[in-house]
Amino acid sequence: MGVNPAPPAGPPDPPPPADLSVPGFISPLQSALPDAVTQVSYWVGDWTMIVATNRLLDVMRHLRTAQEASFDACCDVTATDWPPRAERFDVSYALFSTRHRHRVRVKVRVADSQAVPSVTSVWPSANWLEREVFDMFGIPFDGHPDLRRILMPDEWQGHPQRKDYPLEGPGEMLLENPMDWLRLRYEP
Amino acid sequence: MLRAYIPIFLFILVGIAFAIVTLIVSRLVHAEKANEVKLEPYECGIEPQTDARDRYSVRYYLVAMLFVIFDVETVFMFPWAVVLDRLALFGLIEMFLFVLILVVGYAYAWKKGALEWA
Amino acid sequence: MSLFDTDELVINMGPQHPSTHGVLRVVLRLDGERVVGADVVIGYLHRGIEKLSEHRDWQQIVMLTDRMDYVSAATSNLGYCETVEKLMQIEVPRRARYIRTILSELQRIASHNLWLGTHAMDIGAMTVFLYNFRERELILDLFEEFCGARLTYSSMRIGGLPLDIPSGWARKVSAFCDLFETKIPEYEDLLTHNRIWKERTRNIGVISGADAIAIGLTGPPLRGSGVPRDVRKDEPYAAYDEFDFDVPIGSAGDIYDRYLVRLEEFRQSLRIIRQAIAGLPEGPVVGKVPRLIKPPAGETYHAIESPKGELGFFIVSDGRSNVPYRFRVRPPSFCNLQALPRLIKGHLVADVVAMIGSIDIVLGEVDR
Amino acid sequence: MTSMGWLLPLVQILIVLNAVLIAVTYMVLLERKVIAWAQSRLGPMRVGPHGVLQPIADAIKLLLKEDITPARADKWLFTIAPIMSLVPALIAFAVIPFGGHARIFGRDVPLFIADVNVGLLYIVSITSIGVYGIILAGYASNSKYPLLASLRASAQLISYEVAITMMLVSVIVTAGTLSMVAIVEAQLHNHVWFVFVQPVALVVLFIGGLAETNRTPFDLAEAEQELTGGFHTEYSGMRFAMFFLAEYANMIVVSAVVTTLFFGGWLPPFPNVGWLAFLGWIPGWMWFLVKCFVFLYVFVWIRATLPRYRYDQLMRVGWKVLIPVALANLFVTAILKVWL
Repeated sequence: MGVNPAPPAGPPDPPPPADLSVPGFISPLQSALPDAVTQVSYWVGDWTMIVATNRLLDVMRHLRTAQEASFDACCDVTATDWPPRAERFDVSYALFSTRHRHRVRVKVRVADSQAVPSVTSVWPSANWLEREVFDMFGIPFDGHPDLRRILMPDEWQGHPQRKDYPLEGPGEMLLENPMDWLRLRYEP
Repeated sequence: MLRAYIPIFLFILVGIAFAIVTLIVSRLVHAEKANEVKLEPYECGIEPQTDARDRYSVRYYLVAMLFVIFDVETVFMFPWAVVLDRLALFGLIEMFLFVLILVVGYAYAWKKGALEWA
Repeated sequence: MSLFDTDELVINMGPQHPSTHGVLRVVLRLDGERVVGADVVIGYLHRGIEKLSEHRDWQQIVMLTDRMDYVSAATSNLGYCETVEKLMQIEVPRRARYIRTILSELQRIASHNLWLGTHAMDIGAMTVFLYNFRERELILDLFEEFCGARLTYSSMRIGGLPLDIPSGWARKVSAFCDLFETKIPEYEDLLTHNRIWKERTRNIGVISGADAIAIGLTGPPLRGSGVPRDVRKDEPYAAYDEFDFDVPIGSAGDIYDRYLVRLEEFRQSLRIIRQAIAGLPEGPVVGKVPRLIKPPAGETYHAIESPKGELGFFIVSDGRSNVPYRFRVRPPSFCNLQALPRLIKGHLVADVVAMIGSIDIVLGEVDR
Repeated sequence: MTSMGWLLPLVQILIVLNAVLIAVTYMVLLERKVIAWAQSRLGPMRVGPHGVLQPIADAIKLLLKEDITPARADKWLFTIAPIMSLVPALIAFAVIPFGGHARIFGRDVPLFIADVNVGLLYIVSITSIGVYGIILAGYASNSKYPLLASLRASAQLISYEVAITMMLVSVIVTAGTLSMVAIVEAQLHNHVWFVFVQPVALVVLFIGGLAETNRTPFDLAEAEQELTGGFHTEYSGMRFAMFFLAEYANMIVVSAVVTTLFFGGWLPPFPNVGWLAFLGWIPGWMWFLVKCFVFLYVFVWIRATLPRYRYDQLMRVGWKVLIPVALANLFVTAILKVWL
C-alpha cells in the first residue's frame, strides 16, 4: 500500500527521559539479576525492558514473585518481525499486576528458528499465546507443553505473520465452489 | 372376556398399517438427493475418528438391574391393589412385609452409593 | 476385570454444534458422560485480521475491528482508536469521550443481553433468550440512529467520533435506561432463584481467584472468582474516571457467580450511562487530528474493558508508512477460552455447554 | 361376531386415529403459539389466518422432505425404530374413555374403543414399549450423539417408570379397579375426584409424565443444546416426523390418563352437587377434552419457563425423591383404605 522504500531495522525503543522516575520494580530486578536486562525504554507511558534470551525465565520468575513487582497476569505474548535485523524477531510479553495495578512490557530478541524459553511454567496463560506466536511467526518455545499450530491448519506451510509472507497467501489453489473441496477429498 | 381385546388388536394392526403406509407414501413422493458426505454420521462437521459402537462405559447397568427388581415388585402389587378391599388387614400386613424387604434392599443400595449417578 | 473394561468415547463437539457459540471445536474424551479430557480446536474463523491490518490505512482498520467481536463492535472500535490516539498523543474532546463511554456501556448491555440469552438457552431456558433479544433490539435501534448500522458500527474515529449524536438521542437513551431497569427483574424471576438453574450452575466450573489470574481469565469470569479487576477502574480510559460505579465481584467462582456478576453489570452500566447523559458536555466531537495519520515510530499496548474482558491492542508504528508496522490484538475471548479444558474436566457433557456459555466467547474474536 | 361387531370398533379406531393425528399436529401449533405469546412474539402467522394452517404445511413439508438413511446405519433397525416409537403412542388410546355411553341413531355407542379390565396396566406396558424405539434409534444410527442420547433415554425412562407404577398402585387401591372406565365411575360413586384423595400421586405422576414424554425440564434425550437433537439427530423427513408425532401423542396420552385418574374423566365438575347439575348439559367428551387441554397447556407452560435438568440430577430426583414419596404414599393409602 504505502510507499516504503526499505524495511525498518527495528523499533526505536527510546530511553526514558532523564526527569522521569523509573518504576520501583526495575532497579531491584537489575540488582537481583545483573546484566539480565540489557535496555530499559519508555514510550507514550509504556515501560519496556529488553532482556537477554537466556535470562528470560529468571527475569520472569523474579517479576512474578518479587513483592514490589508481583506481575501475576501475563496479558499478552506476541512478536514483531524486523527482517533486516540479525535477531529478526522481537518477542514481547505484556505483564500486569493485579495487586499494584501496574504494567510492564518485556522483550527478547531472537534470530530465525532460535528458541525462546517458554514462560508457561510461570504463567499458564502463556500457553495459547505462545502457540499463536509459534503458529504465526515460527518461533519455537523451549519447554512448552503442547507446541502445535493453533489458528492455522496443522498441515499449513509457512508462518503468515512474517513480513516476507505475502498477504494473499502462498498461492494455494483458490477453490471457489465448495464442491471442488469435495472432489479434492474424494478423488483418489 | 377376550372379546374386549379384539378392538385393541384391531387398533394395533391399524396403527402399524398407518405407520407403514405413511413411510411408503413418503418414499414415493419425497426428494432424493443424497451424496456421500450427506450420508456420513453427524459429528459436528468432523469425520468421526472412532466407531460409535465401541465398548463404552454405560454407568447405568445398575439402573437397569434396580429397575427390574422394582418393576417386578410393583407388578405384584397390581392384583393386590385391586382386591385390597376384600383382603383387608391380612393383605395389608402381607404386602407390608413384601415391601419391607424391597425397602431394605433399596436403603442398602442407597447407602452403598448405587443411586449416585455419574 | 478386562471383561468390563471400556474405552473412552472420543466425541467432537463442534464446529457445527448449536451450543459452541460459533465454529468452536471441542474434542471431548468421555467416560460415560463424564469428561476425562478436552482439547479445544480453534481457527475455523481465522480471517487474518492482524495481517490484513498491516496492509490497511490507519482509518480503515476501524472497519476491521468491527469484525472481531461482532456482537460488541463499539468497544473494539474504542480500543483501537484509543491505542492509536495514545501512540500519537492526541487529545480527545471531553464530549467525544462521554459519548464513547455511553456507546461502550450500551454495547456492554447489548453484549451481556446476547450472552445471557444464549447461556440460558444452552441450559434449556428458552424464554430468557427471547426476552433478552427484545431488549437488545432497542439498543441496536439506538446504534442505528447514531451511526446507521446495527451490528458493525465503525462508530468511532481516531481522535473522536465520526459525527455528533442526533438531536433527541440522549433522551431516547435515558428512556431506554428506565425501561431496561424494569426488564432486569424479568430475567431474574426466571433464573436467579430458579431451583433447576441453581443446580445447573452452582459449584460447576469452580476456579479460585489466583488460578483464574494465572490461567489468563479476565472480565466477568475473573470477577466471578472474586478478583476486583476491571480495566475501567484500574486504568481508566474514555471518561470512566469521571463516573461513580461499582465493580461487582462473586465469591464462589462458579457459573452462577459469573451469571450474578454480569447481571449486576447491567445495573452498573445503566448507572454510568445515566451519569454520562446527565453530565454530557458541549463541544466538538473530534480532536485535532492531522489529515494524514502517521504515528511516530514506536510501540504501545493499550487495554480496555470489553464486555468479555481485557481487550488489548499492541500496535507498532515505523513512523514512515501509512499503515501499522505490527498490529496485534489481545482478544479476551481467546485468553478466556484457554481455561475451558481445565474448567470442564470431571464435569458432565451437559456442563460443557454451560461452561462455554459462562465464559462468553465470540469466535470472531477468538480466531480474528 | 356379527359384521356390525367388527364395524363399530373399526369406525371408532379410524375416528380416534384421525382425531389423535389432528390433535397432535394442532398440539404443535398450540405449543408454538403459547410459547410465542409467553415470549412476547406472535408465533406462526403466515400460513392461513393466524397460522392455523401451519400444521398442514408442516405435514406436507415433512412428507416431501428427503429421508436420509446414513451410510453406516443399520438400515432395518433405522426404519423400525420410529415405527416402534409411534405405534405404542397411538394404540395407548385404545383404552382411554373419551366419554361414557352416547346414543347415536338410537344405538348405545360407547365413547371408548375397549374397556378391558386391566386398562391401566395396558397403558403402562404399551407406553414402555415406546422407549425401545428411542434406544433402537440411537443404536441404529451408529453415530455418537444419538448413542449418548439413547443411553440417557433408557436410563431416564425406566427410572421414572418405577415411581409412576407405584403411584398408579395407590390410585388402584383407592379405586379398587384397573379398568379406566370403572375408575371414572368410581369417582362418580365416591362423590369426589381422586385429585382430592390422591394429590401427591397427581404431582408425582405428572412429573413422571414429563420425564416419560421427554419434555422440559427432562428433555435430556433430545437436548438440542448438548446432544444436537439427541436420538433423532440422524433422522429426517417422515421418519423424523414419526418421532415427533410420537412425542406429542405421548403428551396427549399422559394428559388423558391424568384426566381420567384424577379429574373424573368425562364427568362434569362435582356431578353430585345438585345446583351444579346444569353442567351436565355439556356432553362428557367435551369435559374430557377441556381437561386434557388444560394439562397440555401446562406441558407447554413448563417448557416456556424452566431450564433443563442435568442427567445425574434427573436420576437423583427419580430415585431419591419420587420413589420414596411413592412408597410412602402407597403405605398411607393402603392403611387408610383398610381402616376406613
